[in-house]
Amino acid sequence: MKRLKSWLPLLSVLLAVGVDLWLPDSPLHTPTKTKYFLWFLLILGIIFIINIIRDNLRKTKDKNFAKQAPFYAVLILLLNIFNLVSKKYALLPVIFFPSIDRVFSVIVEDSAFLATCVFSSAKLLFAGFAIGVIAGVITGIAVGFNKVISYWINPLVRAIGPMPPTAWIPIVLVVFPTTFAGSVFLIALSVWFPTTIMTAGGIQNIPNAYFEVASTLGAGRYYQILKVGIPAAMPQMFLGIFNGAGISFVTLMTAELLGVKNGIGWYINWQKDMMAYANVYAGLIIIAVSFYLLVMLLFKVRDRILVWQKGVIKW
Amino acid sequence: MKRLKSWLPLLSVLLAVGVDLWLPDSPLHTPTKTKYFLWFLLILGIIFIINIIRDNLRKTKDKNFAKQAPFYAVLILLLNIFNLVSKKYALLPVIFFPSIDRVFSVIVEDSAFLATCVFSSAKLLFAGFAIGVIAGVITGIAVGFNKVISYWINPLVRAIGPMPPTAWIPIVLVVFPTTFAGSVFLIALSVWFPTTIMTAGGIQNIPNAYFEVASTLGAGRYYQILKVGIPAAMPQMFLGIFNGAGISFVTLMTAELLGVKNGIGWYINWQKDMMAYANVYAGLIIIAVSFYLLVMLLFKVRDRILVWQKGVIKW
Amino acid sequence: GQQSKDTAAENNTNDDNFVLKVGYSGSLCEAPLHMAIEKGFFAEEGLKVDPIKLAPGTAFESISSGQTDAGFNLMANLIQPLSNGLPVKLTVGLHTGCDKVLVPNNGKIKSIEDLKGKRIGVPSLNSSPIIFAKRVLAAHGIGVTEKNMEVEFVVFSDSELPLALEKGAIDAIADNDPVASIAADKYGLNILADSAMDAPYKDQYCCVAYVSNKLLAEHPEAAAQYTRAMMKASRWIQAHPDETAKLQVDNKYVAGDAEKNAKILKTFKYIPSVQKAYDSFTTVAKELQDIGMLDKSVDINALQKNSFKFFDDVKDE
Amino acid sequence: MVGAIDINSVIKKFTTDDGNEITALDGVDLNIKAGEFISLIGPSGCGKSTLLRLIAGLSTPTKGTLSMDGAGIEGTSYERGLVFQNAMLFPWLNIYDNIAFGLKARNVYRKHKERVSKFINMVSLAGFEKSYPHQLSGGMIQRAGLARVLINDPKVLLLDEPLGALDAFTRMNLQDELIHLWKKEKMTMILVTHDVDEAVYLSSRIVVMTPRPAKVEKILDVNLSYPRVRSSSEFLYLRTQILKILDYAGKTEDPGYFI
Amino acid sequence: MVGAIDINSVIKKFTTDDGNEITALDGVDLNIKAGEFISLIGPSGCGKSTLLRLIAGLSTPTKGTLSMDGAGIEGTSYERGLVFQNAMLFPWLNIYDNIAFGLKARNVYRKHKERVSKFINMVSLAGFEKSYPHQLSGGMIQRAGLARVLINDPKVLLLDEPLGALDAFTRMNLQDELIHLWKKEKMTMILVTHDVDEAVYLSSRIVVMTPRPAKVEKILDVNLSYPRVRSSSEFLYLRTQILKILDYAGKTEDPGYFI
Ligand SMILES: Nc1ncnc2c1ncn2[C@@H]1O[C@H](COP(=O)(O)OP(=O)(O)OP(=O)(O)O)[C@@H](O)[C@H]1O
Ligand SMILES: Nc1ncnc2c1ncn2[C@@H]1O[C@H](COP(=O)(O)OP(=O)(O)OP(=O)(O)O)[C@@H](O)[C@H]1O
Ligand SMILES: [Mg+2]
Ligand SMILES: [Mg+2]
Repeated sequence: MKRLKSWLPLLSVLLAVGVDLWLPDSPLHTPTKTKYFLWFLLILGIIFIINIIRDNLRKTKDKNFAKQAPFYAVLILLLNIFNLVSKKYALLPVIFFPSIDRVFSVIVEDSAFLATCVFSSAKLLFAGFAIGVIAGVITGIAVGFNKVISYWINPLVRAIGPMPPTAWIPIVLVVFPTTFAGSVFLIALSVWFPTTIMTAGGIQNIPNAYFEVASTLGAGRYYQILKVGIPAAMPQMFLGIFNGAGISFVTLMTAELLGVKNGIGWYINWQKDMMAYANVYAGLIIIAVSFYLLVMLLFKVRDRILVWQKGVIKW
Repeated sequence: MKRLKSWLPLLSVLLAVGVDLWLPDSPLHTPTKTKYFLWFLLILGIIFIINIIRDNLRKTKDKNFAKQAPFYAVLILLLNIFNLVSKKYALLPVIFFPSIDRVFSVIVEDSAFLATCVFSSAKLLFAGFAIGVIAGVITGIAVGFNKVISYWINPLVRAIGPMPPTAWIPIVLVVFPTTFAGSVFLIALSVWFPTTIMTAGGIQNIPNAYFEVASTLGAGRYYQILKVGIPAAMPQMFLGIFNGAGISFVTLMTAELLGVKNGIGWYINWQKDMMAYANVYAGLIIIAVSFYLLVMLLFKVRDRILVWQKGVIKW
Repeated sequence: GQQSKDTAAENNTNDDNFVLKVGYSGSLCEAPLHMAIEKGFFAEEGLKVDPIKLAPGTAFESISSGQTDAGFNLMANLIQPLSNGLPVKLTVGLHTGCDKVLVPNNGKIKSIEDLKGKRIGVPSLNSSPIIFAKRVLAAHGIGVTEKNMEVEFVVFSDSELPLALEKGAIDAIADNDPVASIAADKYGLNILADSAMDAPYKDQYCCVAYVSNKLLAEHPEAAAQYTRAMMKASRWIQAHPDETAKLQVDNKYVAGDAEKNAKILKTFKYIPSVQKAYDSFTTVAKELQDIGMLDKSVDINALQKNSFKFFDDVKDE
Repeated sequence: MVGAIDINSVIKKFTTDDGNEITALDGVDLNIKAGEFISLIGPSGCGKSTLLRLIAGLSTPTKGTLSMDGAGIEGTSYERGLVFQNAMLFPWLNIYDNIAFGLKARNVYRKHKERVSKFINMVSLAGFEKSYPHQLSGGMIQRAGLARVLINDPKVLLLDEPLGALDAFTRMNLQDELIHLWKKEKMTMILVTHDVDEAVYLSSRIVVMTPRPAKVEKILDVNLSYPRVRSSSEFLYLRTQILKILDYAGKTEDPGYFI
Repeated sequence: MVGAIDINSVIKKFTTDDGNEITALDGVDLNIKAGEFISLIGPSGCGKSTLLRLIAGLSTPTKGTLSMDGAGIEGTSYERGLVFQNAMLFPWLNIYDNIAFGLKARNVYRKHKERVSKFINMVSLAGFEKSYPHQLSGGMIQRAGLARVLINDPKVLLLDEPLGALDAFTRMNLQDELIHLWKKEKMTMILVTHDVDEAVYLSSRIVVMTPRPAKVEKILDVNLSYPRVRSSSEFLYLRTQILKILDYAGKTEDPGYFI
């Protein structure tokens, strides 16, 4: 059974190759010079074969690849179907739904420029995300532990929560010395909101008994916050950070309206104005992949910190 | 002490009235026909006096108004300061930071039109929010309980999480029969993401022992989900819904880019194009107030459902 | 304000119930569309319309997906999307003017030449203001191509450009009305270049009316009626700028002050022309190629032919 | 009569997070006849709770088999009720709803509604129906946990130190109730306890287990008639005998209690 | 010698969510001399844990005062260590870190590092240093909870049924350890227990409480020398006497244990 599963992605690849090779293209789509989708399938096929071999050599119980196989198979099947309805039969409006070949050709041919875009965005995103998480955790802890602080901060959280990032732009332009700082602020703010809510909520949900135990053991207020409050609220904090990670990418699009010279959000906005949707999708794919990598990294960090958690949150 | 506290807001009002009456206006600001800020302060003053009297008559321990008094006092002080730096001394760029009088004059004089905008937005928001919450809770439960579903849904969550709402516009335009449905979809999607994460996370954090107890007591899978999983994950679900509420308001701005004829997000976008920032702020104030009301409603619902929770999350 | 009285409706519409969905964005120069509704030019043609206010940046998406049937936009904005397959046809040019290059009035930048090495804020990287700015710069010998870029273009959202200028994040603005005029007015900015005033731009068509390919296929007569009504409205505006500005503000098509708007409107020339628009297209497209904003491989003549629709009964006067 | 449990060479191993293996049960053989009252006694951490969980169907043995009335145990059933070592009341339900949970889950609440107040009274929690668990004392929680399982009228009742947190008086009362119940309902009872008196007072057989990894050390028959007299010489003799075995059993693995 | 506790007419009331008032303690008077070993015995839910929490400084009385060595009790102190009824180990710390918590919190971990393994051995948890609480049995958790408090070397040790979940053998061992510790460290011990034998075996005075609302029913002096013999006649006499008082005490509020 597991053995069979491993072969599914390869099957799906072959099917996709067959469809792309033998069905005629719709004349509505501008053809690309190189058949990038075929190349992509070829590379995937090779990767899959290597993995099947590795899984079989391993001889241990956890066949990693077999586990992920159905997912890859369906993913490629979906690409295949999309290829059919776009490049092959043009069932969807051609301008909005370019062929996979076109999207990949953008990624490959524009790769140098896209790389600089990704690099600028990464700087922005990293700075904003880091500041937002740190500020959010600190505010969350303060709000969670201190009634006075929570009295003053809660209305702020409620007022800022629903504000669209674009609403901040005039203030940001006035307050911040550079537009880079302004963009960073916008991203940080969007991350700050969920991180604060979740951290504060997590702390207020900690059974009081843990603090009581700590205090009878001689822990001062400060030590209790550090060694009881924070570890106990950690799972919640991570949920807030995950939420914030998603939102930071969304906000990137707005943050890059603030006089940046390049960046992936800026690229997408620009290409969208020109109705160059192949480029827009290329940008979105890059965003999705970066987000995936960021989430994987966060998972690693979380799994290391939360070893004590048995039924760990997984999404 | 408490008695004294109650008088703070009134003091702050008087100070603001004094400033507005006796300091000369900057010539850079276009004056409004009616001094709306003064009227606003007058009304607030009356409300505060009524509350002070009510608090004193009540004779019980919980003097509600005294509790909220410092907050109101500071809020009015901030408005007063803003009035100083804008209308009185024009220290901030006039076009981007209009006087409070102007903003209030928009709210009063455009009230009929703003009301229709609020009404359309409310329809959109309500539909989107309701659908998003229901879908999010259902997906969250499915992901939380079912490994197979979580295997297929998780990658979807991770792919959708970072997508800016604008990226969906072409798909929405093609797929949905009406733009209203499309806008609702955008809002629902943005609410769906945090609700799903939080619900699934909440369920996976439930101590397994509760399910074991239920199953030895004869509860079937379905009953366990309904009567153990959902109530135990309820606090987390509410956190997700609170997050979603914030995001739904932000997404409203994008959702109302989709060929709607009015709406508060649409209004803000439009007035911003015209550089009518007084109107933009009027719109934002309406958004903030609506969000506050929604959050209060959610709190009421939550407090009713989560009576069993002692250290309830409050933000 | 949708017209309901069907006066001369019987003309020759094959489908009496057809309602044309027209997208508009609420900018000042869109006046022909607003006036065609308010002054009954659509009704005169027997055309029922449903005006749809579009948010920034969604005009092309809407018409491509059939949410709207017809629209109104800057010609320079349309050329790249057309080369990317935007399924619309231009039908007539409506007016000239409306792009400006603005600098602070502190006198450090006095001429176009002074812009060399400076940062210029634009609302988007492919709309008419940047194209106009690049054309002007190129004409003054400042490099604006990918390989030889002697200025820096940075994007800010339209309405925040003046603030960015004031805060020194940029040194100049290239933008169109109404933001350009409002900013110039409020901040007393100097206008370095104005497509409504300076030759040769003042004779080139700025805004054009267009219809979707779908409309042309299904209701060609409605497309012609739309075009004719827009032309009539355009001529009427040229004669009545003050009344136009007042109607626009009163009926909430645009924000602002009627008097000031009228002053701006008067700088545009509302002389509709099919032929001149057709001719402008090649000029603008060629310049776009020269300044590196349109792919060199695009065959401009083919694009031009493919992008226009001439109606037999729509003629320049 | 139903409720016989057969445990055949059951081995249960756990893997800790750092990869070590812990053998909790190392070949347990035990045949319990329907309607017996069995007590399990053994050192802390030897594997008693683990064994009860296996019988309840909450976990599966690493090796060996468990069966009830001849049919292999697969999953849980309300017919094998388990009173947990730490009650585990649902914090989101009040005491009434906690106790009524089993009836509602099995969809027989309407028919047996009156049982709820009967069992609330039995564990002496009348007046606390609307209280939430966090408002009760440790002993009250334990009693509610007991009532919650008893209400289901199980065929086999698994009790993991259910009376440990109770005062002597309540404890003796509930011991008598258990015997009453056992006789009336003819159910099989398997009780984990640390109180040797309790074991002798209640059970028909006492199973003494070795320290971890647990095996059955010795099985003692208690051939005394009910109600038993705690001060009778047979009672005291059995009591001493078990304490001796335990002492011995405890010493097989040197516990090292030094300060 | 330090560690005297004075409790003067202490009343403690709780308000439930639906507004009802529950009187847990209704005028408790008790003077505990430094270095005494006091046991509290009383019906389940009468208010024993509530009293310990007041002494620990975890809550404040509705009326009355509590003081230690003449100074009013305000807030907690590691000098009054409390072993909770349900251990409450920190789930995010392993056993070693749980037990070392007090030392680290008081910033003396470096100086007294060796105490950690000493106490781990004392409660016989060697080998489980790296395990997390959810991997331990109920009794092991309880033992870890005990070690976690003892490591702090408190002046007053408050014990809320610390040995309830332990097997007879471990239990007796730990009882001896407690006496050893009490004699060596000369600390005041206040033990809540349901085991009358335990109370008699350990304490210098036994306080019997009435059912809720709790008052002091009777205080008995145990004038036996250590080590005590569980089968001596004085021992058994005291035991029976207390059981009688409890029986009586239990019946003042009709418990109504019917099935
Ligand atoms: N937070 C609370 N809210 C309301 N009532 C409470 C609360 N805590 C305790 N009580 C009530 O106070 C009474 C005494 O509780 P306490 O925990 O002190 O009893 P106890 O003597 O320790 O009982 P046990 O031996 O069962 O542990 C009980 O009736 C309980 O319901
Ligand atoms: N989930 C688990 N992971 C790892 N080890 C476990 C797990 N559950 C139990 N153990 C180990 O199995 C052994 C037996 O545990 P069990 O809870 O059955 O003991 P017990 O006899 O009930 O003890 P007590 O009388 O103290 O409750 C212990 O050493 C414990 O550490
Ligand atoms: Mg156990
Ligand atoms: Mg207690």
